[in-house]
Amino acid sequence: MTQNYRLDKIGLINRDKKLSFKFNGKNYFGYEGDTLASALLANGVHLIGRSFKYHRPRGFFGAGVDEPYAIVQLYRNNETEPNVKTTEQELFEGLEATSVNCWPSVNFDIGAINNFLKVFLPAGFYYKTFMWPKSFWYKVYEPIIRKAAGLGVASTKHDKERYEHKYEYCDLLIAGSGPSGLASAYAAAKNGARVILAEDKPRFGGTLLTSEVNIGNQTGKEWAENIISELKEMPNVIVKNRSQVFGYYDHNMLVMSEKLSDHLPKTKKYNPKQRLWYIRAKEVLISSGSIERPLVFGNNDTPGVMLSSAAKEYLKVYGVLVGKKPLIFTNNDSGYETAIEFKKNGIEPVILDTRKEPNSEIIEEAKNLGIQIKFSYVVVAAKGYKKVNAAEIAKISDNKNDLGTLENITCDCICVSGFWTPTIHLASQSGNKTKFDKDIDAFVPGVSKQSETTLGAANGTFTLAETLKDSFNAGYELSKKITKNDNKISHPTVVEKNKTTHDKFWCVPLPKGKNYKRFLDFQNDVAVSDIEIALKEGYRSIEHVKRYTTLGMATDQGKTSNLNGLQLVSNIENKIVPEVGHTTFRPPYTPVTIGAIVGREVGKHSRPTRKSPMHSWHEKNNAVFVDAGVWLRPRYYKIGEETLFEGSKREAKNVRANVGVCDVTTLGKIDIKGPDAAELLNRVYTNAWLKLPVGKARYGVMLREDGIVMDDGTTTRISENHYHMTTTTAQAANVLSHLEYYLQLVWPELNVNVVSTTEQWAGAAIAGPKSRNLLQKLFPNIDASTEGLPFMGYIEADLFGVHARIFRISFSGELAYEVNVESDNGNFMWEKIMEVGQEFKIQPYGTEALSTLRIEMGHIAGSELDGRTIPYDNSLEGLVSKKKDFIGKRSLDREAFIADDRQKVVGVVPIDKKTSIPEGSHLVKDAMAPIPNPKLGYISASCWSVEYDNPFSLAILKDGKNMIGQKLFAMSPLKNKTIPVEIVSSHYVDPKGERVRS
Amino acid sequence: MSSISALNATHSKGLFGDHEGKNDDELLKVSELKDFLIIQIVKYKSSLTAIENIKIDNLSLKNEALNISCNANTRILWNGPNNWLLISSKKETLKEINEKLLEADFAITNVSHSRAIIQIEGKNTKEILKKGCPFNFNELKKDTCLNSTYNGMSVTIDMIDDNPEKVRIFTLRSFGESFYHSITDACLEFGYKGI
Amino acid sequence: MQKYSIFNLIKNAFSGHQKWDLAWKDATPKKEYDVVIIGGGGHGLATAYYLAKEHNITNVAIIEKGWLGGGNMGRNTTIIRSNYMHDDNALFSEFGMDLWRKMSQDLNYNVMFSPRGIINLAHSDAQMNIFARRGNSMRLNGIDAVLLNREEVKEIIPMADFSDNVRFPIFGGLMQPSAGTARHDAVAWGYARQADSMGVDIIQNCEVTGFDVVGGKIQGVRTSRGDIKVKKIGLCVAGSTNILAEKLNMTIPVETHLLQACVTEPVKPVLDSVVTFGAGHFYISQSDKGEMVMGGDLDGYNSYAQRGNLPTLQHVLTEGIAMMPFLSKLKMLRTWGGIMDMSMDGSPIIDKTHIEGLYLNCGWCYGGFKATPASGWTFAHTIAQDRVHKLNEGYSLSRFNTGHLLDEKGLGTKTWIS
Amino acid sequence: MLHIKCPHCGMRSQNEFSYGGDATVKRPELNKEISDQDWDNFVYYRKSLRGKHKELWQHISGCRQWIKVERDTATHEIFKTVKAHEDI
Repeated sequence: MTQNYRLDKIGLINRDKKLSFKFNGKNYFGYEGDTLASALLANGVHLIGRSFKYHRPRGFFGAGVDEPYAIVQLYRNNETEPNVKTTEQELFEGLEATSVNCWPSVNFDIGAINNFLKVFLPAGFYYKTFMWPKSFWYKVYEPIIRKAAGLGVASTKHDKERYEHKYEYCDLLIAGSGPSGLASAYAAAKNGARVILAEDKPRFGGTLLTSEVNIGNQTGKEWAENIISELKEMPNVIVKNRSQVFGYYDHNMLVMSEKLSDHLPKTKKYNPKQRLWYIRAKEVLISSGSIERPLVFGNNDTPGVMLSSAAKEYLKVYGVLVGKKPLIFTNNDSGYETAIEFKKNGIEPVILDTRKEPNSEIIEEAKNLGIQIKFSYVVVAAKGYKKVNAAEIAKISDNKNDLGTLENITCDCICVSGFWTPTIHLASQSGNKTKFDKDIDAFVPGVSKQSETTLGAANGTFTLAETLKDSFNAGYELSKKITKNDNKISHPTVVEKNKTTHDKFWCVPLPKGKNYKRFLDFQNDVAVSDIEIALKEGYRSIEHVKRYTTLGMATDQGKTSNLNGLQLVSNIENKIVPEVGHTTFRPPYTPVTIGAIVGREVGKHSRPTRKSPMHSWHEKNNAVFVDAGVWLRPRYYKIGEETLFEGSKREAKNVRANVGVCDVTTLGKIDIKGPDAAELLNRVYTNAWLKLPVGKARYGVMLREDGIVMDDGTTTRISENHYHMTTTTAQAANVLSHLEYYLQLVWPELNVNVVSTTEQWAGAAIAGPKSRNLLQKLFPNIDASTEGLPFMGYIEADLFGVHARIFRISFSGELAYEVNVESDNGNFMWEKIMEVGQEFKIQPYGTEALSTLRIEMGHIAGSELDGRTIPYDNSLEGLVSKKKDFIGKRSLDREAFIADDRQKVVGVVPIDKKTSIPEGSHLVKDAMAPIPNPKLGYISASCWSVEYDNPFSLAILKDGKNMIGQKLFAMSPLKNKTIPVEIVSSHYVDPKGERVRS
Repeated sequence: MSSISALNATHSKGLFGDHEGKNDDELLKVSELKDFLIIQIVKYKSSLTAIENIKIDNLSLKNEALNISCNANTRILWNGPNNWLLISSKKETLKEINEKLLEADFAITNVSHSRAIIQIEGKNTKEILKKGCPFNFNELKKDTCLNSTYNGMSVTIDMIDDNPEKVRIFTLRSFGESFYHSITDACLEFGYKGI
Repeated sequence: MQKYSIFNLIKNAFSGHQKWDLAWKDATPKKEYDVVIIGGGGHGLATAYYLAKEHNITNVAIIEKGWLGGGNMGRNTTIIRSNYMHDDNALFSEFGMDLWRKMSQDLNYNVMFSPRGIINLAHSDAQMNIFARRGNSMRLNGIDAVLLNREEVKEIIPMADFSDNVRFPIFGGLMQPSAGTARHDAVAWGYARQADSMGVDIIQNCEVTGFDVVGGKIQGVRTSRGDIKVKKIGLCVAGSTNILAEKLNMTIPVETHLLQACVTEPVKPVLDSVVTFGAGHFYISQSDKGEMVMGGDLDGYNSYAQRGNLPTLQHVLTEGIAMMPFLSKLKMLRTWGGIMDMSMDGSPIIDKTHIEGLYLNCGWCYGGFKATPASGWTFAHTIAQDRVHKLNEGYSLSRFNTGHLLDEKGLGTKTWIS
Repeated sequence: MLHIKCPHCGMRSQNEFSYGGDATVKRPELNKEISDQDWDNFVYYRKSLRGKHKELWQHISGCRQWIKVERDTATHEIFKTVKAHEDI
């Protein structure tokens, strides 16, 4: 096998290592160090895909991140990835790729019919049509358009790769390892600064790898290699290749994606595929270079038309000829460098230079080498469909308006150079106010908002000597500012060929009678004519132009098209470019894998899970868990094939009949200490707290300042100045912050410390008529009688050698106690309760049974405290003090809150006593009323009352207090249910609360 | 045994991750620490007591960020203004605290059971921290501490040593299993030994 | 005005598309108008259109500081729905759905309204119940809603995570089949084109610098392009409401916050519905171009920056992958931020103010885009008739004093704090 | 990601903090008569302007102290941070 377009002696690839790969099913080979693009070009493959809209053939345009269209579907290690840039994808053994956006094949693509219809498909055509008949848009037209759109195919398999993050800090972050990056990194590192040098390509050196220059008596490439190896050895320097700094965020935080494994056939086990670096830098040096601008002419999207710098890179880095009969079309000296490289490698290029009589060392050299140069010449159009086979060229008048006679010239590639566009993306993202530099016809960074400096070509400095001088200085000065060191190293001498000015020319006029498409945005098929239409129709702001035509909105985000687009708008609108302004640069500079942004928090670990000390016991005993915030709680303990309904009913019944135990560790616990603790509680809760005796608990409700219930729970006075507060599981963290807010900001005079002790204590609620007997057995030394431990009483005791806190509180409405022990002993406590409880027929119960118990008792919980209810809605009037002030009190007397027909919690029973009412049903007066049917309230919680063996629900009902005894309908249209119901008191079981006090 | 530590069911011993062909000193060592006395000490705003005069286990309370007072048994970590976290392997220290720190001046809260504690040791220890915690560890020295967050979980990090690096990380007990996963998962790349 | 149609498109093709009219004229301010709408976003443009169309008031100017449709109109995630629980929100939005359904024909501009359905995923029975409450309320209000179980969700979005390796399993979801998306820019342009054709002056690059208020009445507005006499002003500047309110010496129960969104590179169609994650803040749809359009939570602090920070997006995308793991391999192409008017109960304000002739339209939080037609329609009514319409009665400014709040999420005054 | 100087702990990343809104709002004193409008202003009404904004943050994964921060809402530049009891 030979590669027709690979040269023997030139390039940085490893010829000792052949790699085989497949493209569109055909086998090829390349070498280690190739990109997929260079390997394909070496094999003479130029047709890669089809464009977005017209399905025109697409080849390669660039050689790196700026590539607008050479993208493929990549297959690697049994996975596939869409829209991979061939110019960035390094070749590996066994790589497979296919074309995107063409069917049935890239060679014969049905979609190319759009190319013939293109006169009917100008910018914005879809806004003007597809409107009739009305329903056809989403039934017929849209599905067709959708199918045609989209590039590659997303795999819907779960991603098995690892992605990681790293937070790093440094003095100087340097983005780009070209001459300015290397020089500034070296100067700063030598001066003791912590430096991170990031390069997005596999090889360091940037343009030094391809330019014929001499630095300190070494070739540019040798100099770069030496600097890099020295930097790599320095402990204060991190050097990273395959690493793209893609975003510049606030407070000098930059984000970089490092590709660790994309160039390998398979990611090494335990290694990440990519790593995202969050880098906080004291100073940022942007040395991201520049991107060559295309020249615009007819059919300039034909495969074989490419950037002149890319052609040079393929030649010098990969030893690949992009063509054997190249035409170089340039408006500046850069094209000559490419031509000279061709010539040196035995290829005869022809140069078309738009300039009249330029002169410089490089032009001289080209002349001396005998290269054919045509001055004042332009390419009018590329010829050929799937590959350039000739060009239509013409002489152009001095004012660049008129073309001479059209001539044909045979060629197999057209290398274009329309001068250079500084890569100002990062600077602009940082808030830098960019300015237009007339000398280079491009924007350059202006005044910095953050600590950032742009150097070299990215700053519009295109000579090496100046670049190195600026960069050595910047590296030294900035590092000196940070490290206070003063080690200055001297600049090396530089030998480079001088260049002359470029021609302010970017678009070839159309010859008379020709209607060539001249493309600006290659992937999205935006041509000069599209911009003209947009402007003609009044879409004048550059943002309107962009949105109307989709200019610059493709996967390359307009890296090669935006500036030419601006030029065009400014020409037509008769404005200067800076008045037109550029569209906003936003991160990411280049697309970033979402997996990398997310990192390790995926799958089961997408959010942490909290577990109680008794979790293992629950697991072993067939608990079915439920998410409560990020906690896992047992919902019921499944016996055999029991359903949730059966299991929870069994558990609830057992509580009512015997005794049950429930893990309540997840309830928030806050330890409150200090001389003003009582006063704090008195201000936070709606009821009175100043007179709670030591050893007693009290139920409390706290509000937000807007009067809405925030949370409820019991608080116990452990000792004179020591309280133990409990909160709901959901609000625990918020309540702590809430207390800290008032203590630190609003009432700093209060001497109180609050600290979360949720995790310190494992909690078990034992409930049921036999709970006292059980308690007495667990704690033989206490007096468990109602006199010894009354309702809302608190004592401390010893549980088989373990210190325990006992609270006589109840959520289930039964006689109940809550036992707390320190968490390490939680499992011990639980096992003891189960062991000793055997004789009382104890069963553990989960949240579902707990819910049943509280509903039939009419105890409110999260579903009634839904962030919209006030205490009155929940029948908590008795807990709202009239005498004292508290948080949120002032809001309670608003008009809507005191309205006579204000909603209230009520009980709801189906008339047939059989049909369960689905939660979320609404209560209406008339089930047959026309829509919209006025809703009086909704079912907040439903259960099967184990006490009465019929369904029972709680509802929040308008004018609830006057509705008891009324007959309404509970409607759930979603479940197609209309249930006649009767409104009853919310306290369905034990309305006087005798059991808890028994 | 009645007492079960936070990571009892979670921590496993042995070699994990990319450990093959690596020397023992190249591997990270991950262990669970338990049975510490952990006391939060907060001086009330109104208290006029001078903390300079107080010594617990011969250690002083210093009101200075990142600061630790420590000896072989006890480490007193600065936890916030007038707020310390005392970690001690000597359970008797609690008695000393209760004697020396008056109830009128200090809120003393025992939180010994409320934390899961992981110790990591080895030359890549800071690399593990950097994978989930946004703090700048480059200049963090031996015997300093901080509160921060690791993959979204609040943590206290205590730099025990810097050669080789050794840290203790405290997180809330209920997060223990998730946190243990987060840390050991970060260690896989380097290979680690659960001890 | 030239009609847009396939015939005209073909006709124009033969003249090289040289004969299309301006979609709208770039007007210069006149000395006096009957009504000035401040804000050339979707709501402002729609208001002007309906003033002309429904109330025959055409001596109207829209004043826009930048370019029209350039605020949140051009930076949203294009979702259209009416899946609200509170009656005021539901009936208002459903009225809007009707306007959406006929908008392309009404405006003679294809806004690509695509009723592909929205699914809110639920991850627990408790959440299913909350959704049932909302869905039943919708149905009783005449809005379509379906409660899906896990299997039914799987049929519609099989690429969501139904595996065992999932933190928050999918229990089911609430779907509004008639909800969907539209091409946001087209909506602005379509309204602009029609308003312009009926005589409304669209004035871009014109900044309001002050107001003339005499005796509690609006007399005029001062702009960077001169003073304008006017008796009625509609303030329609979500994101900048506080800035203009300050010029009027008003304080409004609204804070300004940043919401980010992002898109992936385009891929072939894989997701047909709009889907939201129930265990956090994440929503996604696939545009006709193939891009996955995604958004989530606010950046979490007052901001006018129109640029966000990465940790918020990281957080949002974490939830995205938790919901649909295949997103992991796609690449984020573009991110942007919009500044939101976050009202204190999460619902908007469309009302008169204490200043005669000054009308307020603000507080749209995350939901401004879908409200465009209904907002414009009711605001036009409020301005033209000098009284609120029944549809926007609930959106009164006074509700923050009376307690008649419209808190869909039950988060109270801190909806905007993450 | 913002970088906020906690007046107690030093420079820390934003992920250690939670936001608490406008710092200029003063809660009315307890038991004090105030007008409905003043109360509603306290609960609901905020200036929320472009430019310098005085706001609260809690160093929730740090020292748990509430702090006051002066920040530009357009550029996110932070000018000053002070402790809870200090004026900003």
